[in-house]
This record gives sequence, structure tokens and C-alpha cells, in this order.
Amino acid sequence: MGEKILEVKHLKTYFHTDAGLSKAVNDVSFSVEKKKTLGIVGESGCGKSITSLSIMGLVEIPPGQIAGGEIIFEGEDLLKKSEKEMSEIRGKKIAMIFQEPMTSLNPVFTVGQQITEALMLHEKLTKSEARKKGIEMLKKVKIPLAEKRFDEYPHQLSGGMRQRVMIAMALCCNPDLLICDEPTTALDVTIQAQILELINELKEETGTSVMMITHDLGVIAEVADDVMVMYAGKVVEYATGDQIFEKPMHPYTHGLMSCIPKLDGDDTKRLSVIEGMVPSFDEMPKGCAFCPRCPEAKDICRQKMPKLAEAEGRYVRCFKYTQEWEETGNE
Amino acid sequence: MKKKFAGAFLLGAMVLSLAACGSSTGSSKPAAESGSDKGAAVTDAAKAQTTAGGEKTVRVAAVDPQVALDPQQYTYSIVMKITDNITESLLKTKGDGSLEPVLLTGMPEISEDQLTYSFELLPDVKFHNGETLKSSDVKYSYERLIKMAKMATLLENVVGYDELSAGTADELSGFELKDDTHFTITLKKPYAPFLSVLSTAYTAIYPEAACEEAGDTWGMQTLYGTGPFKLDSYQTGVGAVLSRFDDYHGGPVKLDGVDYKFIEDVNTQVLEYQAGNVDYVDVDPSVYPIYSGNPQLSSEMHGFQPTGCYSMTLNVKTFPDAKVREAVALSIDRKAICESILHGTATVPTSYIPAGIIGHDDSLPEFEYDPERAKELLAEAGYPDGIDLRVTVNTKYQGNVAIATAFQEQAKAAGINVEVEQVDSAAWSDMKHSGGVDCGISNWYVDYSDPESMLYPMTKTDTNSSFWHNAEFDQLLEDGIATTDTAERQEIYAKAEHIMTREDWATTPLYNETKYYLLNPDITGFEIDSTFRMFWKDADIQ
Amino acid sequence: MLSYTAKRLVQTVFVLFGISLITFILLQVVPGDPVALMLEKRADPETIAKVRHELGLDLPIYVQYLNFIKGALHLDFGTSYFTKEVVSAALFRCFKVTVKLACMSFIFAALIGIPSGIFSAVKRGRGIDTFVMVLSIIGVSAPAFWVAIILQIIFGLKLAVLPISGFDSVAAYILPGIALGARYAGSMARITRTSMLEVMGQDYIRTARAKGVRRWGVIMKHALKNALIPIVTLVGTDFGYMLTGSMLIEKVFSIPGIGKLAVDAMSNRDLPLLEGTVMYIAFVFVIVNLIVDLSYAFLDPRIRYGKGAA
Amino acid sequence: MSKNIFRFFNKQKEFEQDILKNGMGYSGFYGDSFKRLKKNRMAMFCAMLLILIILVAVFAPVLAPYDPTYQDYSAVLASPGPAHPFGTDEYGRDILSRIIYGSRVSISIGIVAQVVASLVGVTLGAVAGYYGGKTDSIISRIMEIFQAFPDLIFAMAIMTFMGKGVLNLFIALGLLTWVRTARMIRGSVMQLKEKEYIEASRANGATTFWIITKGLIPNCLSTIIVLVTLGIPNAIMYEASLSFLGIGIQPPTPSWGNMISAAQTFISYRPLYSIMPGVAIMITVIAFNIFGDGLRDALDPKLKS
Repeated sequence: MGEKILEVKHLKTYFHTDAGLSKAVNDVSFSVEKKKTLGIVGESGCGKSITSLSIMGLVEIPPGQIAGGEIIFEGEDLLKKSEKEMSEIRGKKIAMIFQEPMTSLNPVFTVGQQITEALMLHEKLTKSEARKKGIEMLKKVKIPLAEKRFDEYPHQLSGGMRQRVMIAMALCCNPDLLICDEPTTALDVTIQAQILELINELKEETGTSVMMITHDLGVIAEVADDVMVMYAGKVVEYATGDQIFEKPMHPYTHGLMSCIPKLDGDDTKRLSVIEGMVPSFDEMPKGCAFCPRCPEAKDICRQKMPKLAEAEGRYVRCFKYTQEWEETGNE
Repeated sequence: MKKKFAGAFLLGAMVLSLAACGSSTGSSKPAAESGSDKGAAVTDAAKAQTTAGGEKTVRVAAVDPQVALDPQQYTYSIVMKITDNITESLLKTKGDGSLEPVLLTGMPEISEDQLTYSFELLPDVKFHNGETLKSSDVKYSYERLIKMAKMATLLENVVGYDELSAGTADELSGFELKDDTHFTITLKKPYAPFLSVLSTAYTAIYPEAACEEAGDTWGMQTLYGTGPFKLDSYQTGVGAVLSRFDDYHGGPVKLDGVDYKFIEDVNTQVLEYQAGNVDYVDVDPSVYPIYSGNPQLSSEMHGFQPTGCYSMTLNVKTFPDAKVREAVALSIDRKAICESILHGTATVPTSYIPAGIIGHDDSLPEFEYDPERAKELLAEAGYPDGIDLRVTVNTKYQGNVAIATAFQEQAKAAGINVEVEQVDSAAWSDMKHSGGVDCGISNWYVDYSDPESMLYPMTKTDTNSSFWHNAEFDQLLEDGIATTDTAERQEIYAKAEHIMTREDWATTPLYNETKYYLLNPDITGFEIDSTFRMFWKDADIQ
Repeated sequence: MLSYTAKRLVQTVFVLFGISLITFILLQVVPGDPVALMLEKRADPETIAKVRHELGLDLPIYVQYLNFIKGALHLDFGTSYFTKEVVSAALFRCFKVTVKLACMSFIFAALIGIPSGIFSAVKRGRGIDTFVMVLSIIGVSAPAFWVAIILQIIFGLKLAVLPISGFDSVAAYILPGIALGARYAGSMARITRTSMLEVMGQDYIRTARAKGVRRWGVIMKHALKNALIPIVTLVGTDFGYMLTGSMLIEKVFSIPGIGKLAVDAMSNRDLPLLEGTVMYIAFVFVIVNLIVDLSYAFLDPRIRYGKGAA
Repeated sequence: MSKNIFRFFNKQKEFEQDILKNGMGYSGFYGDSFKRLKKNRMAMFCAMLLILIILVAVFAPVLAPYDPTYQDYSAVLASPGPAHPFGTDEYGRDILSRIIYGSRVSISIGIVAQVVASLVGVTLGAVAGYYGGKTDSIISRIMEIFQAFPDLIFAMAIMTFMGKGVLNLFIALGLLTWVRTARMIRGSVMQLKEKEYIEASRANGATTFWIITKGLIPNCLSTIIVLVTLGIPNAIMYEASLSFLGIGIQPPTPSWGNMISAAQTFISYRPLYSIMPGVAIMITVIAFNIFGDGLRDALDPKLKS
């Protein structure tokens, strides 16, 4: 294991809602190594986006609440930082790219105004310097006619173009960590590939560490060094990319894997789908959160929550890999 | 005056006038008098009209007349409140009803046959524009009054009136100029109230040349008279500023000016008085208890009884049966209205002709409230189940609305189902003329202290909404004006009154009111008379 | 944009024409006669006929209207029946006063309403939010004349710090400005809050925060500019209403503005004055709306008034 | 993946067909809305308050201690006391009783005026939005004329023309406020008519009348409901202003508006006389507003204007 740039320990992020307390992120620990990419996988609502927002310090408080844990970034706990200090880290040391390029850019400012804002804020560049740098960044993310685009408004750009702008914006201050929250989900398949390639390229070039959040294991396969699978606010499997693709251990990971369309396979075969949905926090089962949807669930799964335990050189949260599994019957 | 409405100024003017917020609105106020604007700083204790410049200016809260200050055209008392201090008539009615000469060397001589009146003007009376008053100005003013039509009938007994009025003659032939200060007026027939007529504000004397020149702007931008104050500015919605006329023929005037501020809302008027920003304000009966109970203000409150009365008039066309009209008259509780609704500021009348006027008979009983008798009368008239009655009131006079509302409740006992209909002034005047008012509440005040002024609307025109005509009554009124003996006239008018209010029940008096006003106690010499005319001529600030 | 503006202005002419016609018809059908009112005391049929002739009221109705339109095309609305004042002069005189009142109440409403709306949105769900919202609803629902009288008594009489009535100093406009502005402040606060809340949930706000822009920087720059369209719509329309005068407030504070002019003209059946006033009010209203619509193009780059757009 | 999309599309169609069949009575829609509304405690409180106010209006004769038009001349402008909790007015009538009875007029003015406004507004708005072109142009100009016409002058003219009375007041207030409804409906209909299911029914030969009344208007129902609840307080306020000018509800019938305007003279002398009807108006207006806002959020979380 290399040097850790980010280490999250026992992070708990809760939300107080009208219907009660929602434990969106419930005791999550992981780390991102320098120049490496960590993939976080899970369906929507599993807590992966909240994890990233917690790191950025962008959870709305209230209704949100960081109930515990530490977020150590470059040796310092971000949770102890003041709002002022955090705003100096955001955009400069940790940058983020969001899911919806269509809505993540401010419609009433030009592309240039939005790129240069961070530059002028963090790098204290003058307007003209920022403009130069901004155009340079647009070229770097391979936007044709960068000078022209610089003065255009987001609605004049296509979705892929906008995501490139987002990337340019995120990388313009050379961040140490780039969090990508579903950066390709809203894009066409061909554009997806281009964007992922771009992220990979730029990562190599700048040496930035990346946290890649996605529900699409296909994306993970392209970019991730390590993979963390989340379900209902908890980590269910934590392994290297190779390990995961070689052998998904948690039934949920397994389910996710079989959702990837296999282009080489028989395309008449129906894609398997994980039946059901992520339970909402107020109907969370007593035992394992996944057990209502798990094809292999046994009584024990319904009774108590398994621990995240080491198995075969990785971490899995499933009774299947514990002593208890054999001792209990099915149904 | 060719300011045309153009949209382009909109934005520019918005900015400009915001910037101009600080400056005063134009030239409507003389600079030296700006002290009175410091309303914010003036407290009750420091109620001082003597402004920084040492000027004595009385500030009067008044209602906006919204029309030219020319009683010949607009006959509202709120117009005269202002003009009576600017213009003068030949004569003036004193508090006791007697007349005194104003612009004349003495009372005019009247010929044996009561038809010819000879006048002599005071020499060297100056108008505000510097001209000297001449007989021709008097003639001009009277002819103008006739041409203006509105109050022309005041002079209908003058020889030549009909021709001038019809446009067949250019001059009033009964008016004979002798020289610059002497003239005579000849009447068609004896007319007792004639000199009283010449004391009204409608017969004020204007300077011929200036008035002709001013045309439509007379009373708006220009108004010259012989009175104690000159009109400096007048703006509807804003106010009228009067300043002392130094060449006043009636001797030195003590005040430097009178500042009429148009404040529409009665509450705001009194608030301004309480804050010390105005020196005179009328007190509406509705707010009377608020101030009569306030020891600080009650001593500053004064009352006077205007000559006239409130009455309820039934449309004879709708209610041809006098019994029905009598029943309605019996079903209104005047005492309750006077004592409760009007808080004791009014008294129950005994006759339509008010006290102090020839023809008033105070030996008569008060008009009573007798719903039982009213019911009987209605039954006799063929309405055993009562009647529906629509009472129309003019919203301009909220007091009338209050009376109608009270009457509505009181009349239930007599089986009269009252519907109150509120209309605005324009609809009210129109409906009155067209006979659309079944039952109206209104007030009437004399223009001059003579029963003729009180009764003429009942016979000469159909403007009072009753459409009632009675040959005997009409003849009595004809006799009345032709008679000069007071005792004889008393008899004539008392009889006329009896026919109108106790036999035919054409109109029924409701109450005689006392008007109240608040006046700064430092002010002396202020005069207000029973025809609502207000004079600041002799006033002073101590 | 020019052709759009031109098209709208042509429509405005239609609207103004329609309004003048309706006003004219209304005055024909509404009972009440200015001449009868003028002649109150001693009116007889001959006199009435004479005055009607002088005012041109004896002409056939369509001739009267055509005469009026002829004048109106030259921006000449004639003279008031009662004051003989040239209508355009009277309008200009009252307009000057109304503008000051409108500016005062607008400043009050905007200064109170918009910031408290923003603040309320930022502190959503907190006590201060509820407080602002309750206050704003009270502002919206308290009758303006009621607020006016209470302000007069407190600040004019009891504390004696501001004039009770009048219109000849800046101070005199403060109380009427507040009384008139209170309800607008309330509605501005509400619309600002709603609009800000909607914008603040948008993805680009998160983007801006992620860039390291401070919280208030995000609110005042990124959020406010996006929230501005509904706010400007309301604020612009409100300002239009203020510019058309408030009869009630003007009455209580004795301010000779457009509102009083209009109501007086109506109750006197003063046709030239009423036509002039109503058309002025309609004109201001239409123009303010046009300015609001055009301002969208400046506020939101996505809106462009091209040739085809309307 | 394309199959999933297809399934989704089918679902959407089912949903829309359901709406088409049952109007907005689609239980899922209203059920969800009601659930959302129930969660909004403030709105629910206001709903209860409104029910209470309506009950007060209905049971006024039982609740009011006096006949609201009875004039007691021995107690004119009496100060508050055990006999008259809020005092009496200038005719010696009990203020509390008048406020209780006043709720009848004020509430019904609000509701009926809004019904009138909705009838006119929905019809014209739907027609303008559906037909577009010349029809839309003409109706839009009419709307502009109504909007630009100074409202108090219009109300004065209408009331003078038709005569004063509760019914005419309803009509006048309705005519004053229909444009807002018409504008919103026009906008909604313009959007809706492009929807597939409307196209489909048109292709199936549905008549225009059927499309407008069965297809379009039911879908604007939430907009209409919200406009009505938010318009009611507006009408109540209008009545107060009209009463101030003497063209509101005529005596002796009490309304909060005519009480407050009559009371203004006595505001410093008998403050409660003026404050109590004012408070009644304020509570009602606030309740309608908050309930209306809640309803809007519940019916259509996206519609926030």
C-alpha cells in the first residue's frame, strides 16, 4: 500500500427528516492512495454521494449531521476545519465533478466566468491571466474552438462538452484529489468512453488522486485501482479492482456485475436485474440490509447485521464468508 | 399650457423626481413661510404659528374643493370658506341676521314702490391687482353670475334678467350705471330678500378686465377681489395660500396670511391639529365624542349652529299618499339619532324653517317617533303589511349614511323595510333630477338669512327629489317675497311650512345640528357665521 | 429584440384603444351626470341643456368618442370639466407626486422584502425563517389603510417624528411609503424566498460551492442571479402598481397623486380627466410589463427575443 | 436496456390513460398529494383553522351573543366589557356579534368571487391556449385590457352600473381577478396540448370540446385549486378596500371590510373596534395563504411560482 492522501475513518452522516433519522452514511471507512483511483460503487441512495459531499464539507447542516468519524486529508482532519478553511481547500486541493453536466453549470454565467472564478479565488490570478489559463484548460480537455466556447453560455454546449468544461473547472487549480460523482451517467455511451479516457489521461498527467463514484461497474473496470461497494449507507465489499472483477464475493457485488451488458455474449439472453429496491431508511430490515433482495439469504441474515470482515485478502460484509453461515439453515 | 402627456418622460421623470424629492413641490409656497412645513418637529406644547420669519399665518385644514374657486360657478361651501377672505360682496349679513354695508358708503336707498335700489360705492377701494372698484365691475359681476347660469336665479327679479339669461340681450337692463361709484338696480316686483341676496358669496364683486382676461383660469390661477387677503396660489389636492392685502379698504389686517391645507380624511385632519400642524379643523359629528371627552381638546372646541336642517324627503311620485309619507316621518327616532348616533351634537327640530329665520315657529311640538301610529297610517293607506322603502344617500356625506343605517333599524317597528342605497355625488345629483330617489336624506342651509332661501328648492325646481307641488304653498312663497312686513311674513311662511311638513309631509325635518370646530386658543377675532361663512379678516395670533 | 419590442408596442396601442373605449362606454352606462353635479343647487332643465352644450355633451355619442380619439392621437385629452385644468397637465402634476411615493414604497419594500427573503431562504426551517414568513404574511394581509392610520398615530402624533400628512418633504413620504410598501415587502419576501430555495437546490450551486466559493458568495452571486427572474417579474409588476397610485393611501395621507385623481374623476364623471387617467395607468402598466419582459433577456442568456419568438 | 425504457414508456402511458379515463381522480396522484399535505403540519393547522372559521360562519346565529343589526342606543361606542367583549360600534351594535356574522359575508365573498373568476378564467384561458393563433391573440388582448384597467375604477364603475349588492359584488370581484387564472390556464393548456396522449385522442377523433373538458382542464385542476385558495384572501382584501370607498357590502349587513372601514374613525378611541375585524381578516388570509401554499407544494412540488 502506498501513501494515503485521504483516509476516512468511521464516517457517520445522518439526516434528520420529518419521518425520522436517516443514516445515509453509517460507519464508513476507506482510504485513497496517492495517484491512485478509488472506485465507489452502489445503486442510487446507497450513500456514496453523501460520502463524497461529507468529504467536501457540503452536507447541508441541518438537516444533515456528521455524527462521527474522521476525514484525514493530507494529515489533517477536515471535519475540524472551519468553513473558511474548508472553502480554501475546496476547488484548490479537492475538486469535484458532478453527475449532471446539464444542470451542474450555472446557466446565467459564461463558461469562462465559471472557470476563471476558481482561478481568481484560489490562485489570485488577474482577470486576463485567468482567462489565458482558462482557455488553456479548455484546450487541455479537448474542447475545439476553446476561445469561442470560453465566452459562450452552458446552454450553447452539448452535454459531453459541458462535462469537459466541468473537468476543466475541477482541474484548473491542480487539485490533489478529484472526486468524480457519476461523471458519465448522463452521457451517451460513446461520449462516456471519451470522458473516462480524458479523466484517466489527465490523472496520469497531473498525478491527481481520484475518487470515482458510480453505479456502473463498467466504469470501474476502466479506471479504478481499488473498489469499494456500498449498500444502504454501509460498505459491503472493499477490494482491489482486479479482485472484484475476478470474483465478486458479496451477493450484491455479484448482482451488480451481472448487470453489465456483455457485448461478446449472447444478446438474446436477458440481462439479469437485482429485483427490488434499496430499502428506505424507515423500512430498514433488522438484519442485513440487502437480505430482502438477496437470492442467498438465510435466517441469520434476517436476524442480525453481518460485520465487515476480512476474507480472501479483502473486506466483505456477508455471513457467507463466516463461521455462522454453515451453522444456520435456509428458510 | 401645452404640456402634453408623453410616455417618454416616464423613466426619466422617475429618476429625476426621486432626485427632486428633497426640494419643495414647485412654487406653491412662499419661501418665508416654509417654517410651517416642519411638522415633524412641532410638538403640542410648541404650537406656534409665528414662524421663524416672524410671520403670523393661520393654517386651516380644509376639504379639497377640486374646482375653481369661483362661487358663481361652484356653489360649495368649501369654496366660499376660502373665497370669502379674498372677495367681497356689497353687503354682509351679521350674526343677528341684519345687514351691513361692506363696499358701500351706506345701506342702499330703496324707492317707495320697493322696486329701485340706489347704491353708492366706497371711493378708492382697490382690487388685489391694483385696479379701483367701479360701478361697472358690479354690473359685470352680476351679469357674469347670470351668464354662468348656476346661481343666476338669485337675480331673477331684476329687470332684464330674462332677456340676458335667454341671450336676447347683452346687458342687464335693470342695472343702471350713474357714474364710477353710483348705480341703481330696478326689480320687476318687490322682492324682500333682495339685499340679503347681495350679501351672498355668489354676488361677490370681481374686477371686470382681469376676470375677462383670465377666462377659464379664473378661480384656478387668478382670483382678484377686494378682500383682506390675496390668493397666492391654489392647487386642487394641495391647498390654497393666502397672504395679506396691504391696500385693504377695511383697515389693517393683522394676519400675514392664511394657509388652507387640503386634507381629505377627517381622522388625518384632527391628527394634524393635535400635532400642532394646523390651527383650525372642523370636527365631524362622528368623532365628536373622541374630542369632547379629551380635556385638553374640549376647551379648544367651539360650536355654532348653522341655519338649516337635515331632512328626509319622499318622492311624491312614488308615494302619492300623504298618509304613507306621514307614516315614514313617524318611524324615524330623531331623539335617538340626536343623542346617540350624533352624540348630542344635534337637536330634534320643531319645523323645517330653522330658528332665527322668519317663519320659524318654536311653539310647535318636536317631530315624534311613533311606530304604532305609523303602522296604523300605513294600514289606513292600504298597506297593512308595511312597505318597502329604498333610502338613497350620497356617500360623500358619511353622516347621511349613518342616519339611514339607524333609520333602517328604527323603521322595522313600523313595518317599513328599509333598503339603504349608497351612491356617489354624480349619481346622486343625476338621480335626484330624474326622479330616481324614492327617499333621500340631505341637508339644506340658507344662502342668506331669509325663509325664501330655505324654501325655494321646494317649489321653484325639482332638484330636491320630492317632485312635490302645492298651489297654495307656491302662492304663499310668492306672497312672502313680495311682502316686507316681518310679522306678515312670519305668518305667511309659518303657514307654508305647516302645509309642507305637517299636512302634505313632503319632507320631514330630522335634526338641527351644531357644528364643532377646533381652534388654536391663541387665535382671536375669528368669525364663522351661521351660513358657514368663515372670515379671518379680524383674526390675530396672540 | 427590436422587432419583438415593436410588436409589443403595436399591441399596446390596441390595448390602450380598447381601454379608452371601455372607459367611454362605462361612463355612458353608469348613472350619474357631471352637469347635474356641477349645477347642484339651482339646476333647471334649460340651464342643464346650456351647460351640456358648452361641454359638447349634446353631440351624438359616437361623435363625442371620435372627438376624444382625435385629441388622444395628438396626446391631447382635453380639459377637466370641473377644474378646467388641461388633463395632461393634471396628470403630470399628480404623476410627479405618485412617482415619489412609488419610489419611497418601492425602496422600502425592496430593501426589506428581498434581503429578508434571501435570509429566510438561507436559514430555511430555522426560527428566523418562520418569523420572517409570518411577518411577511401579516404584511400582505393587513389592510394598507389600517397600517397607515396606525403609523400616523404612532410616528406622527405620539412620537412626533414624522409628518402625519402632506407631500412636500422627503420625510412626508416615509409613512405613506411604509404603509403602501408593507404588503409589497411581504410578497417580495415570499417570492424571493421561494425562488431562492428552488435555485439553491440546483446542481450548479453545489458546483460553485465545490469550487471553493464561500457560502454567501454563492448565495449572492450564483443563486441570486438565477433567482432573479420571478423576483424581477413580481417587483416590476409591483412597481407598476405603485406608479398607478394608491387611492386609499393617498386619501389617508392627503397626497394628491394619480390614485386620487382617478377616483375623483370617476366620482365626478369627469370624462376627459378619467379617460386621461385611466389611459395613463394602463400605459404605465403595459410599459412596465414590457420592460420586465425585456429584462429577462438580460437576466437569462437562454432567453432571446428573436423574430419568431413572442 | 432499451426494453427497460420501453417498459417505462408503457407505464407512463398507462398513467396518462388512467388520467384520461378518470380525470385527476387518479387515486395514486391525489393519495400521494394528500400524504404530502398531511406531512405539512403548518398547512394542516391552517386547514383546521379554515374549517373552524367556516363553522363559525355557518353557526353564527348560535354563536353570536346579539343580533348583529340590533342598535342599542344606550351603549353607543361602549368600551369592551362583560356585556360586549369587544365593545359596541357607533350604533350600539355588538362588535363581537358583527365579527361572527361578518365571517359569512367575507368568506362567501372570497369563495364565490373565486368561483366566478375561475369559471371565466378557465374557459377563456383554455380556449386561448388550445386554439392559439387569432383566438389566442384576441383573448390575450382582452386579458391585457382587463389587467391594465385600474381595478378600483373598474370596481366603482361596475358597482355603480349594476347597483350595490352582494351578488353584484361577487361579479365585480370575479371580473377583477379572472385574468390571473386565465393566464395560468392558458400557459398550462399550451404545454399540455402538445402531450402525446392529447395528440392520441385527437387522432382517435375526439371532439375539441371533449379534449378541452375531459383531457385538458382536469389536468389543470391542481393549478386551479391553488389559484382559488390563493385568490380567496385576495378577494377578502378587495372587499375591505371597496368598503373603504363605500362601494362594498351595504348596511346593515356586517362584513369585516365594512367594519374596518367604519372603525377607522374611532381607531384611537376604541382601538378594538378596528383591530378585531382586522385580526379576523388577517387570520383568514394567513390561513388561506399557508394552506394554499401547502396545497400547491403537495399537488405539484415542481410548481413554485
